Amino acid sequence: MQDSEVFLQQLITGLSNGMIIALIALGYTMVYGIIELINFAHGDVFMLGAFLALTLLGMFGMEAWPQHWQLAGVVLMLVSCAAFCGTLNWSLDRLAYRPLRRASKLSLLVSAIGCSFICTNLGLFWGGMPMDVFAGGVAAAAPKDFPQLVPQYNLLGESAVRVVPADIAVLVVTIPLMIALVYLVKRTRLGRAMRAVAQDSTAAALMGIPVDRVIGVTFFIGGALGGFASVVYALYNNTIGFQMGYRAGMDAFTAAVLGGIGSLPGAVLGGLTIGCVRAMSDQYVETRWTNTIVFGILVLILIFRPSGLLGSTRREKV
Amino acid sequence: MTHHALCVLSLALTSSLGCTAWAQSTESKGTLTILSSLPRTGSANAQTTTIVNGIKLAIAEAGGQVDGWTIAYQDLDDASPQRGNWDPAVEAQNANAATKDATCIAYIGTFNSGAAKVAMPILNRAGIVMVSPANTYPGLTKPGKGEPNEPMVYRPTGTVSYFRIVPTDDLQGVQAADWAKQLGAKKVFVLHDRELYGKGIADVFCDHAKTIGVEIIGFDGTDSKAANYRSLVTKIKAVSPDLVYFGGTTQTNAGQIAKDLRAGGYEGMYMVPDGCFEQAFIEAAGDSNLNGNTYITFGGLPADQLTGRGAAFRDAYHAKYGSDPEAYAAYGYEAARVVLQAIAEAKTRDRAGVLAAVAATKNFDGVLGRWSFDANGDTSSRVLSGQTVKDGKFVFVKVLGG
Amino acid sequence: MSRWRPGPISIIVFVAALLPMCELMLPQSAHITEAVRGVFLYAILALGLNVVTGYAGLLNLGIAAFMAIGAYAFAILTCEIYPFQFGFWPGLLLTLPIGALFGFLLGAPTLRLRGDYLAIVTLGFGEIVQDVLKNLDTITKGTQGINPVPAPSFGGSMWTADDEYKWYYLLLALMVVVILGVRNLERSRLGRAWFSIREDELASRSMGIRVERIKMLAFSAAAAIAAFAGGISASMLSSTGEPSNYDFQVSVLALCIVIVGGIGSIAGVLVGALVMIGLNSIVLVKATAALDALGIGAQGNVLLSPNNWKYLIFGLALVLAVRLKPHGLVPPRIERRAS
Amino acid sequence: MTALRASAITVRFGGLVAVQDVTFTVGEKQIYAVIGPNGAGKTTLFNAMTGIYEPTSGEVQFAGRSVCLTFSTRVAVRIALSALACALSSLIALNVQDLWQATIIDNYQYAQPFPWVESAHDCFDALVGLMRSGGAWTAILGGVAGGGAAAVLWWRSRRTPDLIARAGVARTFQNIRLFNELSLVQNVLVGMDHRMRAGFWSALMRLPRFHDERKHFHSESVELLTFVGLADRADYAAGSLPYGLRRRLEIARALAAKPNIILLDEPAAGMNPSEIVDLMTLIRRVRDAGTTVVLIEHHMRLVMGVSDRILVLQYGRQIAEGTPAEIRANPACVEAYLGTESHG
Repeated sequence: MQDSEVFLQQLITGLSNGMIIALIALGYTMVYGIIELINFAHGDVFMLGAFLALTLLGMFGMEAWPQHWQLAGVVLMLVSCAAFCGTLNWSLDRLAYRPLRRASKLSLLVSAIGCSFICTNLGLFWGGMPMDVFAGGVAAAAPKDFPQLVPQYNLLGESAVRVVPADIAVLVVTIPLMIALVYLVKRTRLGRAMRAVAQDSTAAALMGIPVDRVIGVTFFIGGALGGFASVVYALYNNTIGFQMGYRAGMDAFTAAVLGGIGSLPGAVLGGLTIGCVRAMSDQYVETRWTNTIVFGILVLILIFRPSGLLGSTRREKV
Repeated sequence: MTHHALCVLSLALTSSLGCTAWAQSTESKGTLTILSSLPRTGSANAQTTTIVNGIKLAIAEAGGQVDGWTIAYQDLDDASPQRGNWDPAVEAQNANAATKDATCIAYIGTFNSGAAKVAMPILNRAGIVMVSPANTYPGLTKPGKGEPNEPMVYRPTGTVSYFRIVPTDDLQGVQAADWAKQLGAKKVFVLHDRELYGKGIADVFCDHAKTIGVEIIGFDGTDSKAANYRSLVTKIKAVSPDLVYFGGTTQTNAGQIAKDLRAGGYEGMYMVPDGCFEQAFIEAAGDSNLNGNTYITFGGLPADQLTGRGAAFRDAYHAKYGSDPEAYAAYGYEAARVVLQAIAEAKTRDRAGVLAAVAATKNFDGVLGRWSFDANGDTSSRVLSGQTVKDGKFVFVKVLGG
Repeated sequence: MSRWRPGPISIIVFVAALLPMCELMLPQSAHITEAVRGVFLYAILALGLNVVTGYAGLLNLGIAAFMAIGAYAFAILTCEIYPFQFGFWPGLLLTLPIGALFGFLLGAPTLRLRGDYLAIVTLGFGEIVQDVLKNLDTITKGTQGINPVPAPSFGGSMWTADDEYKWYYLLLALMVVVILGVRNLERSRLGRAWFSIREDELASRSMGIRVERIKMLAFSAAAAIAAFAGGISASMLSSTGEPSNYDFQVSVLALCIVIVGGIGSIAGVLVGALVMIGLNSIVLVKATAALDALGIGAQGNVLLSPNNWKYLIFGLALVLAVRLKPHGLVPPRIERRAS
Repeated sequence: MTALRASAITVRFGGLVAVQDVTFTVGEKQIYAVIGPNGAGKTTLFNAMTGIYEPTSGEVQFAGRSVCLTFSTRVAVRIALSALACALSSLIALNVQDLWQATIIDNYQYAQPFPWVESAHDCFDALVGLMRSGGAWTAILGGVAGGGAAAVLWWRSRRTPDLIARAGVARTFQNIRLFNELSLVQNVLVGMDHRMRAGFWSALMRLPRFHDERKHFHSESVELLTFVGLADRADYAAGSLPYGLRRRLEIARALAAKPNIILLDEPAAGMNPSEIVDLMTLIRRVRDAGTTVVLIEHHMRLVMGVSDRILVLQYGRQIAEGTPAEIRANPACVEAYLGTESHG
């Protein structure tokens, strides 16, 4: 491979990975935007979504389905995982966060951490269930193979640069979702209610907006995005495990902050940036320094733009 | 507020005291306890479960008794939930618990060499024999291989009380490099997971490969929590090696690396050490990604090559747990059997007696072959085997070294 | 000054001091002093975190990194495979300025950041420190860990793990020293300034408080205390362990101790440490052993092994704790006496 | 003698001009009022004066000097030092393994005495070697970054609220900003903070100095609370005070700094007529104690009753300035503002 091809390849890899991170980060940033909670459980909700996808796949034996049926299967997974993760996230809000609305932000954070532990443990149990796809449930903690529903051939034929259908699949799922999300927040009644609650929940309540319901819906949408992301992640990486929520969550959180927490385009930009920085650092520095470089760049950017790349510097009213 | 503090305090204390009292109420005079200390919470749970299975099988085969003495077994966790990994404080706590438990005569563990460093001096002072089914860091037993103060620093009393039934990194890494050369690899890209085990074995592999004329064209540490390694694979592909060696385990994502190597269009060979010699590795990697060009080294003979003692073990394990024993199951089983045999042969049924008997183990007829402990506490077994993967199964290729 | 009444802190310390003596009357298997040492250690760590998060209101998700720095600095300064070999006490004292220095290095460029932006930077710092400790293996021995780390020696020979009561009282004493130091700072001009920036940064700035400097002091003090805890832990275990022993989970645990205990309250930290560590290393461990002894924990089924429930129980405990006591088990009292 | 001189202050937020070209002078021990309709830019003017916003142009002088750090040798030395430190640390950080190898590992034999002097030599040699082999660029880059960062930090902190507060300018806020979780005494003590001298170590070690200072300031803060009539609640949390009393506490907190000038932002908002009378007395007493008072107020009776001079703002521009009598007679003011007097 020539140098330019290597660079191009890394860019493609970085963007694909970045898209997935961005999709998870959107869930973070929405929840943060509305109640200023770093939802630590988000990554684990995402992880449980991936387990559901694998369970569905095994239950219906999708691996054996013909090609275009598999496509329908993927759509089924996307829809049910989104619904599942959305509901799960909504119930977490209902059970663990809503009672703490009036308490300090830090109590809320601890509650989220607790939920994250619980979800991790549920993932361990799920992985240990005696099911064909889970290898008889012998090794609950082992990473699970997620069968390749998306083929691996190179779309560019014999070119040294590889673009595999999975890369395209990431785009096909992610971009419409992002557009739909931006439309939802900017153009609909619900979106306006969300923005109102985010700005000032007391005032919004006085204006007759059902604040708790709007927050619940936001959690649902954030979780649903995580559900979509979990299927995309599983299709792209072909491995899931009960501890994958931590790293995915951390990357997404970093992306959300990098882009300016609370900003939807910021989360996407942050995700893409992190994906590309990771790829370039793997190529041109050393993999073992990649994390250090990602966080180093995060600190650098925050020094110059303390509210992230696209975050608005909300001036404090004095 | 004072009341709250006190309430909580007394609650915590009473409940914990209650629990302990209850835990130990079944003790009797004729009981000898074997403790194992392995990370049972978190990511290593998969391997340690098979180790514990192996230990339990060995004890069950002995009927839970040796020469009239009841053998009790306790499965301690050296991981804590908040760390999700082995925790030095918990390991120290386990080792101290062992020293205080008067019936404890043997300690099977640890899984991580780092944990062994914590437990070894404590157990050595108490004179409890420690048999590890998984530690491969050479410095724990071999002078001159690790830091200058090793291994004496682990033996404050001067006697050897730590034994291991697995070949150390410096054996396996060397054999792996030799094998790679035999397989025709001229240019090798070496990866490691930056853990003690993986990095150690990859370092040895590298050093030996260089001396036998295999070119190392890349050396890098991976991030075991990464979602995928596609960009790393691009980097590897750009320098087109014949073989990629990964020092690491299933837990540190050996399967994902295999997957991404294939997904990235790499068509060369892939070699991993015994940390991946388990069905979970094939499951994690997906067998189509491993077929034919993946090579695994292992510090013993695989289950299907075993004869005699080993074959019996394989059948018994299969009957009890419904699957073939994996690498760590064999290691755990072997460790427990060494201890049980030592108890049987010990002159006195106390710590010193069992320790002496373990140290005197010679020509042990085990599932890993016939071997003895040397003066450092290492197995004399030099038998390593190499396998490959075909259709979702490990297939024995050859005996390495020997 | 009103008549001195024993507050929750002194009661806890007093009970802790008596514990080993009571314990001697109980059977061996019921002994818990060793696990209680862990409570003291985490209490020290959480006291440090309490300074920065509880007093100054800066969310720090990377306190474990400073613990790692302290442990490694202490080990490099004292271990026999390095040339420095300062001995226990000088080494332990040096962890304080070293921790403070790293706190300064992290704080200097980032303290202008607001709330959760600072949180992610500290979280990232936690990851960076682990990575650097792993990668600089010529210095830190990578994942091998550094050992043996010396223990204190009073007069005679060096202590070993067998001297458990000596260790117990040493840790208790160090914890009391840290409590006194933190309390002295809390009830001073500096503590007041910390509270004021937690309450309203702009107002305190308009009152002439040099916010950057005050925050920096909070950051450095917390880092110093955490590094101190790291040094103690390395000495107690005689090894630094590996860098991933100081990962995010430890930071989270310390944070949970501070918040569940009662943010900004020293007594709260002590109770929080007791509850959290007590749950993890006493109750769960002993319960697992008990179940194991009863033969529960059978093969195969993941649900039957008590170990597999630990995360769930820990998580539930966190959720319930903040649900039932949103302000912590022992919330700080607003000073009603003269300060 | 002027206590405050604002010359041609302009504050712009993006395209919006909040304050344009406002110039006024406040004499010592005057009570000076700034009035104008809502949104006239009064609070913005206050914020610009106290350093919360940076004025787009114009200058504010307190007691004849502008409170702004000037570039001095000390600043230069500080920047140079941080550049040097960054240069050195970036050089070391990027090559720490090699340096360690050369200094420690190559010289230390296990259980042998360590040759300190030789090692120091080796370390120095290794550093020199690094500088020769391209490390100089690292150092220069690090130095530039460090020096630049220090310079930027200094530039940003030239005129911050704390600096202005320390120069003797205290203020209150339109939307009360007390430290709700602190007691009244502590709130006042925060205001006194910059007059205290006992530092970190004397607090940590409880040196005699700490105790002396604590006693002194504590009694002073109780005095101050007595002055504003809150002494009986001294140990209550500020958050528990009723609204009207919070304003007083804010004034007490501002006075605690012993300021030369105190800026009061709508001190009478939400007060009933009798409280306003009390407030007028209080303001006069503050002035009589030697402090210049600048206040923003809508309440015309109060403004006209206590002020020596009045500044009128509308849409960010200054439309009149003068004594209460002059303002009352000014048709522009009457049209712009006083015509709506009934609402005050």
